[in-house]
Amino acid sequence: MKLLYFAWVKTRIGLAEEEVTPPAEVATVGQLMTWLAGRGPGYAEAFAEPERLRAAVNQDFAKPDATIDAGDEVAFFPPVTGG
Amino acid sequence: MKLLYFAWVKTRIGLAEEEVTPPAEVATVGQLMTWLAGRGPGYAEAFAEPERLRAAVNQDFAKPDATIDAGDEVAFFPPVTGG
Amino acid sequence: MIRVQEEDFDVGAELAALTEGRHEIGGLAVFIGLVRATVGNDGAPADVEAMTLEHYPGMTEKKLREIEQEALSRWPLSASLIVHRYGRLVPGDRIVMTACASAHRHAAFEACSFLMDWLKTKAPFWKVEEQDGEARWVEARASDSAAERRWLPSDDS
Amino acid sequence: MIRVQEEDFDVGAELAALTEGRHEIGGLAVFIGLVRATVGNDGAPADVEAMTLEHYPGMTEKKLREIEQEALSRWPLSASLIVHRYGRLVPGDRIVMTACASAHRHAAFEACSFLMDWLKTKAPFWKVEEQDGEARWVEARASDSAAERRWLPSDDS
Repeated sequence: MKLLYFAWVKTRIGLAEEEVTPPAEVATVGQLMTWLAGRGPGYAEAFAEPERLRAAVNQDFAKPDATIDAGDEVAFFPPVTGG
Repeated sequence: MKLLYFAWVKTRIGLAEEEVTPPAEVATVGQLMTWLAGRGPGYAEAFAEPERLRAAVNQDFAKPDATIDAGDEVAFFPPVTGG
Repeated sequence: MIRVQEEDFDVGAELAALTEGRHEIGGLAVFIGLVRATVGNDGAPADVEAMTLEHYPGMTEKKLREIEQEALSRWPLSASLIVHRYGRLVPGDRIVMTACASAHRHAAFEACSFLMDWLKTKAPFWKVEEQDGEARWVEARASDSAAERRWLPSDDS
Repeated sequence: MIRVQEEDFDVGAELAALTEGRHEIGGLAVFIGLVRATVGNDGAPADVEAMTLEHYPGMTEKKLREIEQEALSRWPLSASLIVHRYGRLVPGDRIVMTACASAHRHAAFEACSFLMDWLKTKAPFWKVEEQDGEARWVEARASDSAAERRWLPSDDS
């Protein structure tokens, strides 16, 4: 699974992207966030307030209950500020 | 009194502008239209349907009951189509 | 700022001049009116060869200034511009541009739309279209009067 | 048409290309977003030195295409354009332009306003402002979410 981080999520984690293989019980975006939060202090800080984060699965916005698969591209970021 | 004609009012009358001295009882835009309609066939045709015409007195839109004075600039034209 | 002119205008240059050094401006709404090749206002697919805009010099400038002032009094604009051409134009030619700059985009959009609506019914221009050698005066549209009334206070309409 | 690019764009040239030879177009509504010198979204009079736009390559293009398609499905447009920049910009720089061409001006205005409202909440861009050597991420605004909801069917809001 390819993960991408943007804006302050990226700066807190210290990575723009990475490949991960979460355990099989991580089946949704929300479960992935909980799992990632346990990977280290930067992750814990980035995912401390999940309600401040947004996610995309395969380049479409996704809610925490959206399901994820091993081959997905999943991105985490703050609410967008386009335009 | 200076009169100006625009669009098909001008082409029917055959004049873009002229100086006129209407009789003293011509005190409003509407009365001026009636008086002008009697000045010849082009005028009669131009003022045949007064409801299709608009007027301006001293470069502001004016209704038929607007009063006019000897020194005024009065214009007659169809509804405008700006923009 | 308002201008009435026979010659064409350069949209990019006009906008650059309007916003030059004005770093409080966050958004610029612009409208550009072009000569259509379809006859009249109903969009019938017949070819217009040219359109000539006649206007009332003096009154035109006065009305454009009044329309611009009305927009400036209704919305928090940093800058505004109306450029309106007259004379003979062919399909594709620019007729008019309105631009409104504001810190806030909805104010800029509304003010720009307002300028166009009021220009249609309050600026003394008349259009004559040429088709197959015939000249035809373009009639005012009821929909333009309706659009103008959108901006009146409700107790005034 | 949509484009995502680091370099500046030429508004006049973009509009000329959009309408070239399209003689059914009567009106062109355009919005240009500029970097403001005021911090954040509240317009406080403090100086922003620069703003850097980060985006999500791939998803950005996908979302811009979807937003444009939505506008094309809702209004009778002859042409449309979204150009959005990324990278480091300074006050006065152009960030984005949207343009909608239509035979009818109200359709062009509404569609152009819609594009901007949806870009604010659906295009994956993030802005970081530099002030006195400090970098600060710009937060999304509640007013932008409200503006996005203007365009939802009433049973969906």
